[in-house]
Amino acid sequence: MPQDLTLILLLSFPLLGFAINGIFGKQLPKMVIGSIATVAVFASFLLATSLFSRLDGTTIVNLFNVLDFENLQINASFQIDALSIWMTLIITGVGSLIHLFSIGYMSHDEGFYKFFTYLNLFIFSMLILVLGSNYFVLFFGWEGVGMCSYLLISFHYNDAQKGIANSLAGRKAFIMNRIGDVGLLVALFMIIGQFNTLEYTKIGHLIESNKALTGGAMFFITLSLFIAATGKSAQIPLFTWLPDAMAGPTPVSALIHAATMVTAGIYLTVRSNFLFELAPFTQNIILYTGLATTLFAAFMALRQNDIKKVLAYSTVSQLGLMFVALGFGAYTVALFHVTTHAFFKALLFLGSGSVIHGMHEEQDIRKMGGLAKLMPITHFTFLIGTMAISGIPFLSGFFSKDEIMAQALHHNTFAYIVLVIAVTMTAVYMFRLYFLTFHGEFRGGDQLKSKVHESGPSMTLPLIILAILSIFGGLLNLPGLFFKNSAHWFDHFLSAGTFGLNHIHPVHLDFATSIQLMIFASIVALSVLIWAYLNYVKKGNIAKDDKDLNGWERLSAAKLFVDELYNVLIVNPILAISDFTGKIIDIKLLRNGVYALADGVLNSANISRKWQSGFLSSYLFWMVFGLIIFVAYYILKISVWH
Amino acid sequence: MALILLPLVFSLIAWLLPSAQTRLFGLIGTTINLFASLISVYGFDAQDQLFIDLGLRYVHFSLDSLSYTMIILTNAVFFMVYLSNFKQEITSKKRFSALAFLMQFGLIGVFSTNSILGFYIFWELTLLPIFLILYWFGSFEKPKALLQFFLYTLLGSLAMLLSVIGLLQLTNQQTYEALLAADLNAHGATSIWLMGGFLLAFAVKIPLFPFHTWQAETYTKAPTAGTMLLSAIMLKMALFGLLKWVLPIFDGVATEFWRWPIITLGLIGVVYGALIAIKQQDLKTIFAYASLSHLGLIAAALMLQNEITNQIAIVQIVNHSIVSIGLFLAAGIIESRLQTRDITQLGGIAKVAPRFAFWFAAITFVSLSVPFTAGFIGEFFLIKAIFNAHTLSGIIAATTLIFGAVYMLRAYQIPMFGPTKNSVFEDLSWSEILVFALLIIAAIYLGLSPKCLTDFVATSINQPTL
Amino acid sequence: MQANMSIGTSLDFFLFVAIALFAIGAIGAMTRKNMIVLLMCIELMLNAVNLMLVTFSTYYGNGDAQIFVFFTMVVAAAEATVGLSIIIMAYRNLKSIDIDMYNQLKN
Amino acid sequence: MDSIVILFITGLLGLFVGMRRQAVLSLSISILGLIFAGIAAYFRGTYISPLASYSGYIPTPSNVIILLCVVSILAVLGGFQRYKQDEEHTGDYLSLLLFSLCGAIILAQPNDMMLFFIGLEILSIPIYVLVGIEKGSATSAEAAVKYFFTGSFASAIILFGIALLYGATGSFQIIEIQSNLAIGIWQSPMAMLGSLFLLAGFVFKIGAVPFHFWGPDVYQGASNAVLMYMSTIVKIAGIYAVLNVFGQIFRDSYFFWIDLIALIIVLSMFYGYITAWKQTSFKRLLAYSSIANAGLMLFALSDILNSNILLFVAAYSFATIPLVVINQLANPTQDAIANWEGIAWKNPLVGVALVIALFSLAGIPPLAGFFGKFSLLLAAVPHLPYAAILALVASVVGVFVYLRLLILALKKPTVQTKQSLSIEQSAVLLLTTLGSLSALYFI
Repeated sequence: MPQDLTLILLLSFPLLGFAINGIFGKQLPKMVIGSIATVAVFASFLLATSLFSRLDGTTIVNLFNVLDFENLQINASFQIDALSIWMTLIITGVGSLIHLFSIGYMSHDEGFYKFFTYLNLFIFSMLILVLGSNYFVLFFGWEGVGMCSYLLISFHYNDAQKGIANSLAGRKAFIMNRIGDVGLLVALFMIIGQFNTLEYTKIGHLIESNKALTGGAMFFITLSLFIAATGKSAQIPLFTWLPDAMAGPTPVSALIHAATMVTAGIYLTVRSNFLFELAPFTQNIILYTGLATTLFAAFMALRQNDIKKVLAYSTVSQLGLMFVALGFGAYTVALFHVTTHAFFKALLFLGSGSVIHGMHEEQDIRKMGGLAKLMPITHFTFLIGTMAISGIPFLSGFFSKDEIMAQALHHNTFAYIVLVIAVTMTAVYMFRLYFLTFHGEFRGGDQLKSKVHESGPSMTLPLIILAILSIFGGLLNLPGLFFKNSAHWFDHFLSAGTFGLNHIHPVHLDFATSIQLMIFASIVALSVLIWAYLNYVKKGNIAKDDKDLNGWERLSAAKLFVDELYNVLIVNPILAISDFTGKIIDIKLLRNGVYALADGVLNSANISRKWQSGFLSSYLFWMVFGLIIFVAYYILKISVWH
Repeated sequence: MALILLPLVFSLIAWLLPSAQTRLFGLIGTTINLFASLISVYGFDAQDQLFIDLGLRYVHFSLDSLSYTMIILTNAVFFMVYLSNFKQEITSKKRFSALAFLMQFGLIGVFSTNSILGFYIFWELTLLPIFLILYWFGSFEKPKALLQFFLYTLLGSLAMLLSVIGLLQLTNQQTYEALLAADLNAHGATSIWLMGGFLLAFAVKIPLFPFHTWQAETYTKAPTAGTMLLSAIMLKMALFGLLKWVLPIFDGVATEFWRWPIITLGLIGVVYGALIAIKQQDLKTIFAYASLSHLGLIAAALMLQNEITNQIAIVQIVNHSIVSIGLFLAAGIIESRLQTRDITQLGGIAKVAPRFAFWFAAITFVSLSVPFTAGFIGEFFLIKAIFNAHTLSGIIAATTLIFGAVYMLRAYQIPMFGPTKNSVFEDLSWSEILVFALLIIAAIYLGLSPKCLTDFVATSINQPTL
Repeated sequence: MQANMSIGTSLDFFLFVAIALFAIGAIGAMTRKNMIVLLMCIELMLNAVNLMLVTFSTYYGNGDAQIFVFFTMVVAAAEATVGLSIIIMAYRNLKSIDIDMYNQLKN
Repeated sequence: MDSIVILFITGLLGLFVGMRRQAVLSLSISILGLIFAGIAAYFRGTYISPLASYSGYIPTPSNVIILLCVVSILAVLGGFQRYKQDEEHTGDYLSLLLFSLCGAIILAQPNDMMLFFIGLEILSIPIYVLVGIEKGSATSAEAAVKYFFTGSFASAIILFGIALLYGATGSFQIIEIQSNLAIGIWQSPMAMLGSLFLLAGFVFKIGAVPFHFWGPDVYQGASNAVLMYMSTIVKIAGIYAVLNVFGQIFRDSYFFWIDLIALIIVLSMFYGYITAWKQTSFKRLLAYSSIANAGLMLFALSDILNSNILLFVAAYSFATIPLVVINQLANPTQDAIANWEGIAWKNPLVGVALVIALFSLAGIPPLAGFFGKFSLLLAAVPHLPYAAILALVASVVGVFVYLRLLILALKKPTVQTKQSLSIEQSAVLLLTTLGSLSALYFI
């Protein structure tokens, strides 16, 4: 099967699923709906693997021409190269697992068919995003996934008490993404202004051909691109929507807000690496934004008690980590972490989903505990996920994180220190979460305890697969000290197959330094593990109530008051201005001004009508007066004349 | 010929027909008009230009691809209006049908006339029916609100009349081609004033920032059908006039003089309308200010006289017609079912009317110009044009994306998802669903291949690229 | 237009008299309240003009002004008849010929 | 000339036939006379007026007469309902009407000041009488009194102006006066004063500020039937007199008086339209709107050659007469705008005619009123640009006046009451409406 046909099929399967479920979903039984959606995604996964196996260089597939002006051509065309296909693999692979999971998870929901319709639509938009061969198509997907995420976050809109809150969370996400989109829009305009094209490869060649163009223009372009990235990938300052987005069903959080959509920002940056390479200053901005995000998010996660909130903040923090890598120009490293993160974060979210499902929609870890015995598979997989993310040696997270640390150590010691702190915090809150959830006494009350159950196979199977991936994901990109010849496979794979990256190679530390690094990291992680075990299991500490939190804890629990800050600084002023313009300027000033003018003119009739007194003699008098005026005019005119 | 005169004939028929058949006749008539225009455009080559002479001294007609586009838009809008209001009692009134057809006649005249006076005549001709429609079927407590609409429109029209007279005196020409040939730059200041007259008329109709206050009030008081007609097609007359007549004719000194003032007003409108819409409570008011915001953008972009931008502006004009029909239809549906448009009185409709919730959401996203809809193409390129002309203005214009999301989602979520206030809500009827479906299909088609439209109008938009 | 010198310089006096008469008539028309008097005042104005016309006609030495005078007299007579009849009708209605009584028609 | 004769003879005939006390008979006779007069004028279309040799002369002598006849026919038909009420006088009224029409025709086409003055009086005196035909009513009498005294006062002024002109130029022949003035005499005080006095008289006749006072009162006092006639014919004849006499004679002193004209125009339009807003009586409202329209007509003076005054006055008459006819239906006894409420719903023809007439008066295209205004302004803008702008601003107010009337008349009544039209009334409404609608084809 030729590549272009494969690609078209790959794109059309999710669309097909979307169409079928959207139109006939009401009539179909749930089993059919679920399997249609899952099969659709899985089919594209298989097609993606076939493309992956036949991958050579960059292939462009042009579908049709959207707009055609003499100085600007815009095509709906797609690009097959290592980067796009790798992203496709992640999206469809993890995606199909999550679809499978959702069949069980959503089984009691009346919006079942709608859920899968949206999910397929999302997969489709996401594929458009990563497969597009130019920024315009990418923008299509970019906004499309935003829309889907809105729909899915506010999915439970008719929930009795949380309904409006859910849809407001969706709105918040949409608006914040829109802010990012404006950044992307501006970037696109400037790119068109600079290069008169939006095709990645063309732009890349143009840049290659004349190295001259750098500096200001590039800085602004990349900056706007990065603003867009902060919107989608929940970086400071636009990260507050992601925790709220947990209002959506848990599979959604797993798919959109952990594995795929939020990594679009990283994808965008990697895709435009040739631009960023010309704008070192932007890279610094990225670096420090990433650092700040990863640090603060990790801190906020420390004292969250909602199982999903913890994971959400950890996602923000991990994304920050990736941006740090991007800041160092280590694109493949960032993508490596994207991959492993997709595995273990999806695993964690699904695990939490399984927990929530078993706990009958209870999300507060203060009500949990001792679930290890009640849901063993969930417990075991969750443990793997936790260890992976907190960098326990030889699990996937360990390697990917270690690469980033290595970059930091090589370029910028300060960054390294910050990262160490952040990573430590990650381990802390993750183990806190794990132990509080699965060990100790069950705190949810007996009648709930009796109802807690392990989830069915359709939910546990994806957990197991993801757990395996989280364990062995690191093998993709083993550092040099393991068997030399095929080390850093992932780096080479991407660099070889992606435009621009073949010029840029992440540094690989020498043997001694990297082994020291790994040992240090392992020590940190393991010590945290032990400390957490002693603290939460042996001592049996449990999460405190909000009232008896001490200073820093309260700060962490209150998320550093960022939302409140935004409300005071941005939201309320805008609302006030809106009120003012709407009520004062528009109504009072303009509209009533018009009325006043009209009335003024028309009411002058009351004066003018007095002239008509009704007395004949006055009429005659005025006629004579008129004559006198005429004569006066005559005299005046003559005097002017001469 | 028949294309132009059919609506007039139908108007007379509708007047003479007994009221019983009016409703059906209206639908049939608009359908016939629509198909007539489609058929005649089928045999029309975008390159050439049809001249039609009715033997009048001051009024000539000529059809080029731009006129055709607008005429088809007009007929489609009227068809939609009839279809969507088919169940409302307004369409059963013979007065309404007669006036609507008369208005259609006027609009088609505006879009197809070839003489400047003819443009003015038809422009004014559309005023008479809309006035009567607003008066008879609107809910104006005091004539003041109705007269405000007229005060504005008349001031604008008379300014335009002065300019028309001045133009005729200055050039002794009245046909479009001759006026294009005439060089007005020689007259310097005079041409600036003449253009000002036209611009005033257009600024009232579009509307631009300080002249917009009639809009919200009229929209809210007007019957839904009237609001649709106003916002979906009447306002477009001004944009059409700007694009077809004023900018090409006054190309040069006058345009240079007015370009940035108008763009500024347009952009003020963009932000101002959006800001106000955020806190409004009446659905129709929100949509009114939204259209203030959207049309300001189009007007601003048109002033740039950029060929690409003009072609895209057509796409955006069509898109705005689609959006405004859809949104006002939704508002009308809510009003006709619940007798209120105040979103603080609404909530939880989505539970009882899932179909309505879906279609309303769809049209909302179209108005948010998400990808795969015409609005996406439109806003993308219009903002791009402004951005290229002046960076800061472009960024200001781009804020419409953000604010748009804010107020549109608010307008959608509170009635649909809010705490349940309305437990009974009769779901959509077939005609309403049909309208929504047609609108969405059109929007998506244009969003995926705007090419078909831009290429079609490209030939009749011959303006120097800035 | 050769001037007839027979009355040459004294032309002005005639004109002054005529204009004075006209002014008197006008002022009277403005000030007096009795309709009959009003009618007389207007007749006075007309006749002032007649005097003026005659003066000019002798000044220019051509007669058509004098013919005009006859027309004016006829017209004046016609006006007088109509005017008197109107006054009578008005008197029938309001039993008064005081012009100030007639001010029902006003804003 | 011969149409005058026809009319005069018909008038005399009408007086005798009037003895027979058969309203319809007198009506048909006078209508026939009018038609014949019109036809005669039509066939005399080639008739060269002694003025015709002059550049700047309006080369449409016969059209004016035809228009006058047509408008009189409409007025007679529209007012017949009233005339036939007192059988014994129907003939007299119609004859008076015809006689004054003779005056109007003379006034529109004089070549001699004597003739002009005679025409003026022949036009006015019968109308003095007609205004007072409501013998019973005090207001009618008052109107007659006011019209008579102001009118004769004005004719005295005109006469004075004529005398002064004669003094300056030594002739009554318009041609001679003009040629004499042309060689510079026009700068002599006597000639200038003469021109101003003459102008005053004209302004009085067409009823523009500041000589408008008779208008509202007389209109209100006069019965609708007479109003139809006087509000149109007097204006038409008046404005033609202005153009053919004043405009011709003082062509060379154009720049002397044109500013004064501009002032009069602007004042009349603003005063007329603004004052009309607060009126409660339809006739008064019509009077004030006619004041404004008189101002508008004067634009023709700014460029006599190119301005199509005929179209304007025709449109004006075709819009005014149906409105007065409708007022007859709305206000059979008293006279209040309030009674217009819902009148449009009483009868479809009335509704259509009313809408068309009002929008035509308001100058909304494509109705005749718009083209009248348009053609005037088209010619006037180069000469009086600022006056034109102000005039348009004023006409916005005017539109509001008419819209207020329209809104009232279109208000849907709770109980539908039908009102039947007499045959001649419906004929008038139909003809005028068609006239206003078909303007697009006549320009």
